[in-house]
Amino acid sequence: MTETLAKDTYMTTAIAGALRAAMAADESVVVLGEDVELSTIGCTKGLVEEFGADRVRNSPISEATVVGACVGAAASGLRPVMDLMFSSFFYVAMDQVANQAARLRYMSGGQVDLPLVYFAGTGPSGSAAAQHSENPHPILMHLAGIKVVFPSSPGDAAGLLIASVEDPNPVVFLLDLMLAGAKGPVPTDLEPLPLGKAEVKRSGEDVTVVAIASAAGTALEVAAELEEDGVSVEVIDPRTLSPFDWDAVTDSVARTGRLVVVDPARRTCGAAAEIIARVAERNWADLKSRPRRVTWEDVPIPFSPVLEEAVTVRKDSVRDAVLAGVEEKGAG
Amino acid sequence: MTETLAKDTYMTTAIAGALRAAMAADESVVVLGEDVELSTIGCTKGLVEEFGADRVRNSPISEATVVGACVGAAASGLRPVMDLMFSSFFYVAMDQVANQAARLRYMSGGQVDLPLVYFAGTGPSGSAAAQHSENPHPILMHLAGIKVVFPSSPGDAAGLLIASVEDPNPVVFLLDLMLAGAKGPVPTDLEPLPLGKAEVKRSGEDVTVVAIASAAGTALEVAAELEEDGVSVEVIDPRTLSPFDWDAVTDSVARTGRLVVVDPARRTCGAAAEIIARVAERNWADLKSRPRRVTWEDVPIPFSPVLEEAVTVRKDSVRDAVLAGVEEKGAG
Amino acid sequence: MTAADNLELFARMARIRAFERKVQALFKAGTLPGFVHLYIGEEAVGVGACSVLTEADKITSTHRGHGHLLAKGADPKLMMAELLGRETGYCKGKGGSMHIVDYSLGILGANGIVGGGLPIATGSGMADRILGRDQVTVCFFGDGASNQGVLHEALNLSAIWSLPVIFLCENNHYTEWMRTEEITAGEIADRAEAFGIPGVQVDGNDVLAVRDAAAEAVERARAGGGPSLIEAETYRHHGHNEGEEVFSGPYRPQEEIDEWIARDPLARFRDECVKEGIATPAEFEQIQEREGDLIEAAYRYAEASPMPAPASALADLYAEAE
Amino acid sequence: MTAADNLELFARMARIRAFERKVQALFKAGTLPGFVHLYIGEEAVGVGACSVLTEADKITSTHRGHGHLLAKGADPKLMMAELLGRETGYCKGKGGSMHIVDYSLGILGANGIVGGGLPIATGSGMADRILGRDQVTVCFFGDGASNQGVLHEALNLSAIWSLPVIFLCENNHYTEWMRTEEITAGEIADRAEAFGIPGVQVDGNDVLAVRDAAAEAVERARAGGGPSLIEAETYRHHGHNEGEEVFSGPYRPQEEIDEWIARDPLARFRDECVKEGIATPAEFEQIQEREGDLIEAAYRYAEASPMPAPASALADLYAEAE
Ligand SMILES: Cc1ncc(C[n+]2csc(CCOP(=O)(O)OP(=O)(O)O)c2C)c(N)n1
Ligand SMILES: Cc1ncc(C[n+]2csc(CCOP(=O)(O)OP(=O)(O)O)c2C)c(N)n1
Ligand SMILES: [Mg+2]
Ligand SMILES: [Mg+2]
Repeated sequence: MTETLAKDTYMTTAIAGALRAAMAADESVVVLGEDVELSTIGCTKGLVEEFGADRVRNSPISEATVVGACVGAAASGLRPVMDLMFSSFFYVAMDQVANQAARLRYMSGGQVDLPLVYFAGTGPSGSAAAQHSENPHPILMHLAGIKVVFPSSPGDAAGLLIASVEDPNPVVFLLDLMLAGAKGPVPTDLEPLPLGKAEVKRSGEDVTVVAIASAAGTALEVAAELEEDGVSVEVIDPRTLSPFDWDAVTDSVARTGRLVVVDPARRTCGAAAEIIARVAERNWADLKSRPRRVTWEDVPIPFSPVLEEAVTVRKDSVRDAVLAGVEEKGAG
Repeated sequence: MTETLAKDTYMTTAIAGALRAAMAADESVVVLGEDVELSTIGCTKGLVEEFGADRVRNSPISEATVVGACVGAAASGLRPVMDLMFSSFFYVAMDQVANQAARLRYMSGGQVDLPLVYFAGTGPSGSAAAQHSENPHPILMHLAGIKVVFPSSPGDAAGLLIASVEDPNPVVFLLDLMLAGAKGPVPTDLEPLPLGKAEVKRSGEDVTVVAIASAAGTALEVAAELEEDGVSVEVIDPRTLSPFDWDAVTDSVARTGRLVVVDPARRTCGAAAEIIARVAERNWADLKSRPRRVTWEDVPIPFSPVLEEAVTVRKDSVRDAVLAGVEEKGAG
Repeated sequence: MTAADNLELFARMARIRAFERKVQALFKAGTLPGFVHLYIGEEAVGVGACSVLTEADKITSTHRGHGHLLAKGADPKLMMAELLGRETGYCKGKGGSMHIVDYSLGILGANGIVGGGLPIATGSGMADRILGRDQVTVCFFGDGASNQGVLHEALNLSAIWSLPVIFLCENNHYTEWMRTEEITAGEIADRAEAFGIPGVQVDGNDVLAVRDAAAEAVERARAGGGPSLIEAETYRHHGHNEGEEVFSGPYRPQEEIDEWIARDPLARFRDECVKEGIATPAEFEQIQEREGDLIEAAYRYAEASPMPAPASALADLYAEAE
Repeated sequence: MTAADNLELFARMARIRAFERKVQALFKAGTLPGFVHLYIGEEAVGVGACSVLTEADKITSTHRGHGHLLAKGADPKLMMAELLGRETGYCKGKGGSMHIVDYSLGILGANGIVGGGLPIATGSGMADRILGRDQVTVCFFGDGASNQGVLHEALNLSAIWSLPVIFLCENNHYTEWMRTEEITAGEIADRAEAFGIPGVQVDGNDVLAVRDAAAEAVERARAGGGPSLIEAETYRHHGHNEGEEVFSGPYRPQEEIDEWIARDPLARFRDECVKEGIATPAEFEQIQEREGDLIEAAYRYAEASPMPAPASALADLYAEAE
């Protein structure tokens, strides 16, 4: 294993570093999007100075066509990385994501590889309100044909971004904006982390908590607190949602017999629903209590801080769900 | 109750009749979309002759703007009904659906009603392939802010369409293209059927099958066959997916203790996942065997008939799932 | 135009300026949730255009919407309360800076999606046309938004249906931190021509010039003559959003900024009015003071208002059927 | 243009005609899955344009794509097998009529989404430009597609980046069953102007006229002169899709149909060639026969091919990383 670049690397810096490494390693990698030269989020900062205006290009506000252009470019020998800035803007370009990027390889009978990455900041970032706070991963998971990466730490983000750029398929890489200011260790010598591999962020015996992106940190805090109460919580971070590491979840629930899913997305037809359905299919006999989920409420993200907090994932809800699962008598 | 208009009314005719009734009842109802004058699916046929070109207007292929124009028009006193033809085209207009139609009322603090209906044929219709065969209901359910109607019979379609046009909220009304040629009774005196009310299409004791749109017919066939084998199947058709009649499902599973969901959509983060997650939350103690789902495979819909059949909902899969549920020993 | 009309135009610009200065101060003090895009420097566009509208006429606005809303008559108290996330705000705290609406004043909404208002304005015009009303809709959008495909679609739809919509492009030359001309082919006003729509360029820092162009377009629209495109050249004195410097660094030449500040729409209009004897400098100062007081009162109102109850987050998604 | 060049143009048009006639017969016989949009009457556009392309050049196509594909060199056997849903088809039966691609020939795909190819062609041009290749991309789209916003965006992007893309609008005057002029403001070719892109109209039933216009645009693109828009006026002899009559009834004046059939691109080009002594009527008949045989052979190949294994439906979604 490699030594760490720094113990305290920001998530955005880690991603920028990974992107720089990917561009240096492969000339066909290009970066485009609105303001990628100066970089609003910081993940493409400095790239134009290093790699030139041909490979790093500011694009107009034309998301549908730029997203679709990545498909045409990927089919023609480039490896585009497009920064969509906020994931809410995927909706503007959804046809080119859903009907084109996610379909062309399959519809062609596998004739073409489409190595491209759509990068976006995502989720609430503090009163950005409904049109700048979506988490689109459940929709992207449902589409099929697009890989979805949604990491929880700078180290994971860096390794997964390298792998995303190297992957021959369309990948949506999401940066949870709640983590934009988070820090963590990143290896100096960046290596790809495989897509489709979950990580057990904390081992435990009593209950499995599957927690996505920023929810992983919340789950870890809850786990640490509950240890003092004698509850042993295992925290699994899927890291990539498509492909999904179902075995990691199944194996864990087979041991713990209990499941709580923490998904920063609206409830209905979200990732938590899917994880619960799979566990019901695979781990029926293992389950000692009903599976539970902690998600956003089924409303748009409101503006006012008190309202935003009310509808998103709160630590106390996670704690309550874990305790309820542990305390519930086996049934079913 | 009213007498039936005809025992044998086509689904498309029923919808056309309901639309005609809605337009006659309220002058502010207008119909727009590509080819609504001649009507490719048949649901808007004859309307222009009856109501004139002001209220029935062919629109250019500009889905994003026409979908968005419905929002502006609904906020300004019209009740637009837009025909999108194939639901795959929602992706082209997704920003105006997801970021505007589904959000404006909430973001405004409830200042405005947006009485509008987006109508579309949906799902496979026989080798229409990946870009004309989507079923978008799981995505729409996840969005929140849009009601989703997806009926399984001409009578339900007619009553639910009346209610959709009368509803003060954005409604997506989906016509399962597998049912375009289906017939059934429709009351002469059309009355609205409430949105958010499921119907028990067949009562049974051993297992609850929740089956959406054309899958309801498949489930009823399976139920009839299994009766001979001594298995009593209850078939619930949700009819509207948002709002969803959770109580109808909960009550049924409380009696039968078994659940099979048949959802004509890709598996991951689909409606079936949500229904299973809710039942796990609400009916844990009732469940005698693991809940099961029969869905499409997680791939785009392929063209060739043999492939299309292989990835969509088949009767034998429904039958197998029901039997597996009944035969499985209680556990969990 | 009476003297009073002129002073009214100035007063409205002064109100916007005072509102935005207050918002800026609040942002700096860290007491404002979210992020804000200020309209300072562009006041003449919103005020000039809205000055020829009736209360029944409608507008759609943008992420940089405070000025449009105030120009159309929105209540600063309710706006400020919304910006502070209060229960008494226009949207009960659910919308915030980018989502303020007031349907009673024909304000169909600010919009966080660039270009998002173009289809909505088109539909508003469609309703007016079908219902036989003589209202018009002004659709504000930016130079950056002019590269969204919905502009093309909205122009086409408005043209074929002869809709009473005025597409008003505020060309402040920047799309966030990008010079718009580097990502935009040709002149924006020219994009109307292929659709048979009149397109004009106007000095967006000259409130009377904007007013005149808008008046012509509005008159045409009311008379059934269909849509128009107006491109108003202007400049934002501030950043794209407050606080951007930390990330963007400087990206506009200082001379450019200075040049445009020298053409400040308020100072310029005041000076012209003074020159023409419409009012004295002191009278203008009084107006500015009055508007400043109004905004301070709005702030006090907002500040004293309660935060919404957390449970209210679950309300307002759907309207109840009658 | 040698005589052989002329005959080659004719032969390719004849191949398309024969292919489409066969498809029509199969549809009528009920042996074709799904629905099809025939290119009969429009052959001169695809053939004229593709005749100036190299194999390395690329095209994007539409729902009415058979003609474009054959013009670019696609194998009728693999196309026919795809239309019949066979394992040996271009897409192993996964794509069908609207989704045929052949990347080895630069055919980036038919497309079931109207306007779907516009962004893809733009990206193809972007890749060529960045990678310094002198390839060009021809983006076929319909008059109906000209009202999609992505046209506006693609024109702008291609213009600012000077991309080697030729936007070729096949104006057959109908958008499904709607007369396009009733839903379209102005002339389509004029939509290029505001972006500083040359836009021309050309007789789409004259294969040499299309070829000339395409040659000029291709030359400009290869030389780094950026994009062009060509609007080719033509007509589809058949319905929007086969079998439409049942639903649509007649919606085009019979005189209009007759007029355009009298301008059939094949007969017209043949007659001109005969008049100029390039070949005899008998030679043209031979070509048509040869191409007809080729299509019959393609059909036999397709017919004899097996259906794909059901389990293959689960393959090909993702590429394996090396
Ligand atoms: C669809 C979409 N894409 C990108 C953004 C991010 N964004 C917000 S404002 C802006 C620039 C808009 O420029 P312009 O239209 O000129 O308006 P200005 O800010 O100059 O007033 C961008 C890119 C957005 N909000 N929506
Ligand atoms: C986004 C989208 N909207 C609508 C359709 C349905 N549709 C298929 S072809 C067509 C008409 C296309 O007209 P045009 O571009 O002129 O092509 P033509 O059929 O005349 O060749 C329509 C509306 C579609 N396939 N995709
Ligand atoms: Mg601007
Ligand atoms: Mg056409």
